[in-house]
Amino acid sequence: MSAKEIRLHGRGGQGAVMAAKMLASAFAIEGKAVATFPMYGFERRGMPVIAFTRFDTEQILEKTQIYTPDLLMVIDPTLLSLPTLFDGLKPGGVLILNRDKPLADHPSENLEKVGVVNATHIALCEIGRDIPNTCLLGALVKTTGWLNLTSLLTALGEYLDGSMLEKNIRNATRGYNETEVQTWDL
Amino acid sequence: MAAKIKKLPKVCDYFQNEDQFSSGVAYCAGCTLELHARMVSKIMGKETVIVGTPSCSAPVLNGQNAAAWHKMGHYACTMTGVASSATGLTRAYQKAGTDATVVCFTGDGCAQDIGFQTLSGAAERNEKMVYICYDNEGYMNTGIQRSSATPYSVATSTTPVGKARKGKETGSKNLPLIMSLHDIPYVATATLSHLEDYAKKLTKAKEKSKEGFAYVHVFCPCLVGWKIPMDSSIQVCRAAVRTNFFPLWECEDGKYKITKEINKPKPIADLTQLMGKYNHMDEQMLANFQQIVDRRFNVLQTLCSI
Amino acid sequence: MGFIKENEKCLCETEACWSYSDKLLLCLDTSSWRTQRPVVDYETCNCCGLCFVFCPPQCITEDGEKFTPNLDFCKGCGVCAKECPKGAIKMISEGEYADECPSR
Amino acid sequence: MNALADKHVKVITGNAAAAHGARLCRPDVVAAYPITPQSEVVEQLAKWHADGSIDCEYVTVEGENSAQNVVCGASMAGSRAYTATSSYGLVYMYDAMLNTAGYRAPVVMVNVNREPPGIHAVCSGQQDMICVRDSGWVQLIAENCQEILDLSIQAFRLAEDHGIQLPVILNYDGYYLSYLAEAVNIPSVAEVDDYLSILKTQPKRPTLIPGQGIGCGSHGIGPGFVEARKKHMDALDRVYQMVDDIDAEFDQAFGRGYGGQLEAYRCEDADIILVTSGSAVGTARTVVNARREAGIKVGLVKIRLFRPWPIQRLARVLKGKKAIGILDRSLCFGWGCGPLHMETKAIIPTIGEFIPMLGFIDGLANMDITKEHIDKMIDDIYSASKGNSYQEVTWLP
Repeated sequence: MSAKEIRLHGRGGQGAVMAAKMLASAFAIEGKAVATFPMYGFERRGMPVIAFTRFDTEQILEKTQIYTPDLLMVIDPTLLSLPTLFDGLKPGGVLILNRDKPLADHPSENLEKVGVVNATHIALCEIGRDIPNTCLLGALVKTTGWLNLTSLLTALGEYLDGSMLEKNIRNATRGYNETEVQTWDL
Repeated sequence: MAAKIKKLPKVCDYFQNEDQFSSGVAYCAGCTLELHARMVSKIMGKETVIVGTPSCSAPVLNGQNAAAWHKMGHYACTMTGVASSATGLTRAYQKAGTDATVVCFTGDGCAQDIGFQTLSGAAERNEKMVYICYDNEGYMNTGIQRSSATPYSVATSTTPVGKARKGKETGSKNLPLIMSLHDIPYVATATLSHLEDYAKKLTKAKEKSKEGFAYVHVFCPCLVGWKIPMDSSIQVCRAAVRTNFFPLWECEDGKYKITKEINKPKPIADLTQLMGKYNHMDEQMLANFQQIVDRRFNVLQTLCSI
Repeated sequence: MGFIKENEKCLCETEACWSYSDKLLLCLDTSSWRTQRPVVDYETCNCCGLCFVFCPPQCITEDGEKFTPNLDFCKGCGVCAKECPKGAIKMISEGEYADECPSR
Repeated sequence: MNALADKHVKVITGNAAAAHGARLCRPDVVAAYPITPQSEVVEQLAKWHADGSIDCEYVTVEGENSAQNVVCGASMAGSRAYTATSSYGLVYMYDAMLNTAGYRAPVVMVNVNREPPGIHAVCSGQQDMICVRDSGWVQLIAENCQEILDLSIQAFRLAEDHGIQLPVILNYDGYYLSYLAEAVNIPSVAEVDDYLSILKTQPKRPTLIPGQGIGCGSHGIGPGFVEARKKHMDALDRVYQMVDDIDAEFDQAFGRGYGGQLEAYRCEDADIILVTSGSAVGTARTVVNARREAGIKVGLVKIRLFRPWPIQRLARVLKGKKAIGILDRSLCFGWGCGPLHMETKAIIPTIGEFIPMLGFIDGLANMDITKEHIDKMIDDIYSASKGNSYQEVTWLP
C-alpha cells in the first residue's frame, strides 16, 4: 500500500484533532510512517476544524496541508453541506460519515465508497456524551481495511485510560460493527 | 564634664552585620537612601542577595567591571524585572537547598510603575523574598519626573507648575495597601526618622520571607527632587509620620496594625512647608491635599479596627 | 585596546561582567565633597547616639568613650547637627580649616 | 520506518517533543507563560510537574517578560533553566533577552514560530525570530518533531559548554510543526545524562552564591564594556565549530545526525541550490528528489544555525553553483527581501564570485508552502542558471 492522505472535518470539541492523532498512532503500531496535524487559529467550541493525517510505508517528508485526500472523515453530519468538503478528493475516494442514515445521492463524482455510522447515537449510548470520534475510527477500519481494529484499540490506550478507555474501545468497536458501507461504480 | 557612651541607641540591637558598603559611595550628601541602604545591609544578614535596578542605587549596588561597592551578593536587572529576576534566584536556591535571603531593593518608579506587574505577580505566587521599595515619590535618578507615587499637587519636571496647571493633578497610588491585598504574609511601611520601628520591620520581613512574600515600603525623601536643605531629610521623614501623610503600619498575616500612633496629627502644611516642591500650594490645594491624607488614613484606621 | 587580543589579560576574568568585593572594593573620596564639617562640643554632648544612627553615610564612629565624625568620608550634610537634641554639633565651614593639612 | 513496537517511539506533536526534550535534560527551573501555538509545551511540563515526574521549580509567571527574567536569574544562580514562548511573547521578553545574553546566561528557550504583532495573525511565520536576531542569542531551527527533541538536548549541551556560555533559542514552525504529530524516538533520561555528562567535567562557570561577595551584572565601564562585548562575539565565533561537533557527538550517541550548522542535501554535483529552513525543508526534499529524477541537478541547503550565520560552510556549499534560490518565511524590512536571502547576499565576498540569487517569500501567516510553489521556485532558479533574466524577489502565492 502506498501513501494515503486523510482529511478530517469536525467541530471544536468533538475530538477531530484527537481522532487524527489516534489514527496516526494506530498506523504507527502497524509500522507505518505517520504525520498528522490540525489547522485552526483559535480553539473555539463549535467552530469547524480540519485535521490532516498521512501514512506511508516510506518516511513522510512533506509538511504541507492535504489538498488531494484519499479519505474524508466527517465527524459532524452538518458539515456535509460544506461547499468545499469534497475539494480535491482523489478518484476512488472514501468518505467516513457520522449520520443516522445512508446517503440518498452521490455527492461527488470521485467518491467510490461511504462508510456511514450513527456515531453520535453510539457515543451517547457508550460514553454518555456526543464524542463520536473513536466510533468513526472504527468505521474507517471497517470501510477501508487499511489497518486492523486491534491496532486502533491499542492506539486508544496511548491517549486514554481507565473507564474512558473502556468506553471508547466499545465506541470504536461498535463503529466497526455497525458501519453500513455504500459503494458506487465510478 | 563630658559624658561617656553608656549604651547605643536601641536600633543597634537589630544589626546582624557590619555595614556592607564601602565607606565612600555615590549617594548625595544627606540622602536618606544612603542611610536606608546601609541599614538594610546591617540588618539582612550574610546570605543576602540584593536585586536592584537602574536607579539612584545602581551606581552603588552594581559593580564596575570586576570591582564592587559593597560586600553583599548582588544581581542587577532591568526595571521591569526585579521581582521576576529575584524569583529566578529564589527558586534556584530553593532547588539547590542554598540558604539565601533574596532582597529586592528598588525605587517607587520600578515598584509602582514599570515593574508593578512583576511585583504583583511574584506576590501572588507568594515567592519567598523581601521586597523593599524606597519611595522618593518620583523618578529622581532621571531628573525628577512624576511617578504614580508622586502625591497630589507636587511639581516635577513632567508635572511642572505653569499658568494652566499647577503640579500633579491626581493623587498617588497607595502601593503598600495594594500589596497587603495580595494576601502575603507581611507588609509594612517604614521611614528613617523612626529607626527602631524600621529595624524591627526589616527583621520581621526577613523572617516572614521564609514563608512567603514580604513587602516593606520605605519613605525616602530626595533632597534634590523635593527641594529640601541637605541636613533636613530626617526631619521631613518625621513630619510625614506626624501629619499622618505617611503612617507607620504593618499587616502581618492579614492583621493590620498602626505601629506608631499619632495622638494629635499635625496639619499637612507642617510637611509641605519643609519642601520646595510644594511652594506653589494655595489654601485650596492644601485643603484638597489634607482631604486626601485624611481619607487615606481613615481607610487604614478602618482596616486596623477589623 | 590591547586586551582584545587573544591570551591577553582582561579586566574581567569571566565571560560576563561579574564583580568581586573581596578582590577590589571601590571607595570614593567623599571627604572632598564637603564644604562644612561637623564639630562636636563634647561638654554639651550627652552621648545619646542619635548622630551615630542617623548619619547617612554612617561615618560617625564610637570607641566606647565618645562619638567622632570620620572626616575621611563625611560628606558634610549636617544631618547629625540637625538631629542632635543637645545642639552639641556645629557645622563649620571648611574654609576655616583651609590652612590645615588634609585629615588623611 | 520507526514502529511503536519500539517502546521508545511515540507519536507525539512537535510541542510534546519539545517538552520531552526539556524533561530529558532535567532543568532545575522552568518558567513560562502560555501562548498559542506554544501552550502545549507549558501544559505538558506542568502536568509532569504536577505528577511529580519532573523535579524542578516550575514558575507560572504572569507574563513572558517575567519568564525570561526568572530563567536568567535562575541560570545566574547556577540552575539549568528553560523557557518556551512564541511571537508576541518573544518580543515581550526582548529587554530581558538582551539581559540574558549580556549576562551570558546559558538559558535554553523554545520559540514556536508565529507571526508577531503588527498585523494580527494567530498563524505560522518566522518573523518573530527575525525580530530578535540581534539579541546576541544563538538561534537554531528544527525541521521535524524528532529534530525538535534532539535539538533541545543539543541546545543545552551547546548553551552550557564552558567555551560558549550563551543562551540558545530553538525555533520551530508553529502549526506546521507545533501541532504536527509524528513518530518520535524518545531517549531515556540516562542516555541524555550520559550525553550531557561532559558538561560536568568542564570548569564551573561563575554563579551567584550568597555570602561570597559576588555581584552579577556590573556596569561595564569603558574598556570593560568593550571587553564583554568582544568576548560575546568571540563566543559566537566558537559556536560554529561547537554546533558541528556536538551534532557529531549526538549522532554517535543516538544514531541521529543532522549536519551541524547546515545540511547540504544533494548539493555536491548540483548546479542550482535552494536554501531554506524549518518545516519547508521537508516538502522541499520531496520536490528536489522528484526534480532530480527528472534530470535537474538541484540541491537543497537546510539552515539549522541561524545565529551566528553559517558564513563559511554556506559559502563552501554555494561556491561554483550557477544559481541560488532562497525561500523565506519572513521579511527583512529595509532590504525588500527575506532575511535568509539578505544574509546569503552578505556572504557573496566569502563565496568570492557573483551567483544569481533569487528570493522567494512564502509561508507567511500559515500560507502553505506547497510542492507546486517549490516546483515553481526551482523552475525560476533553473532558468536563471541558464543566463536568463530573473526577478530578484518573488512573493508566493
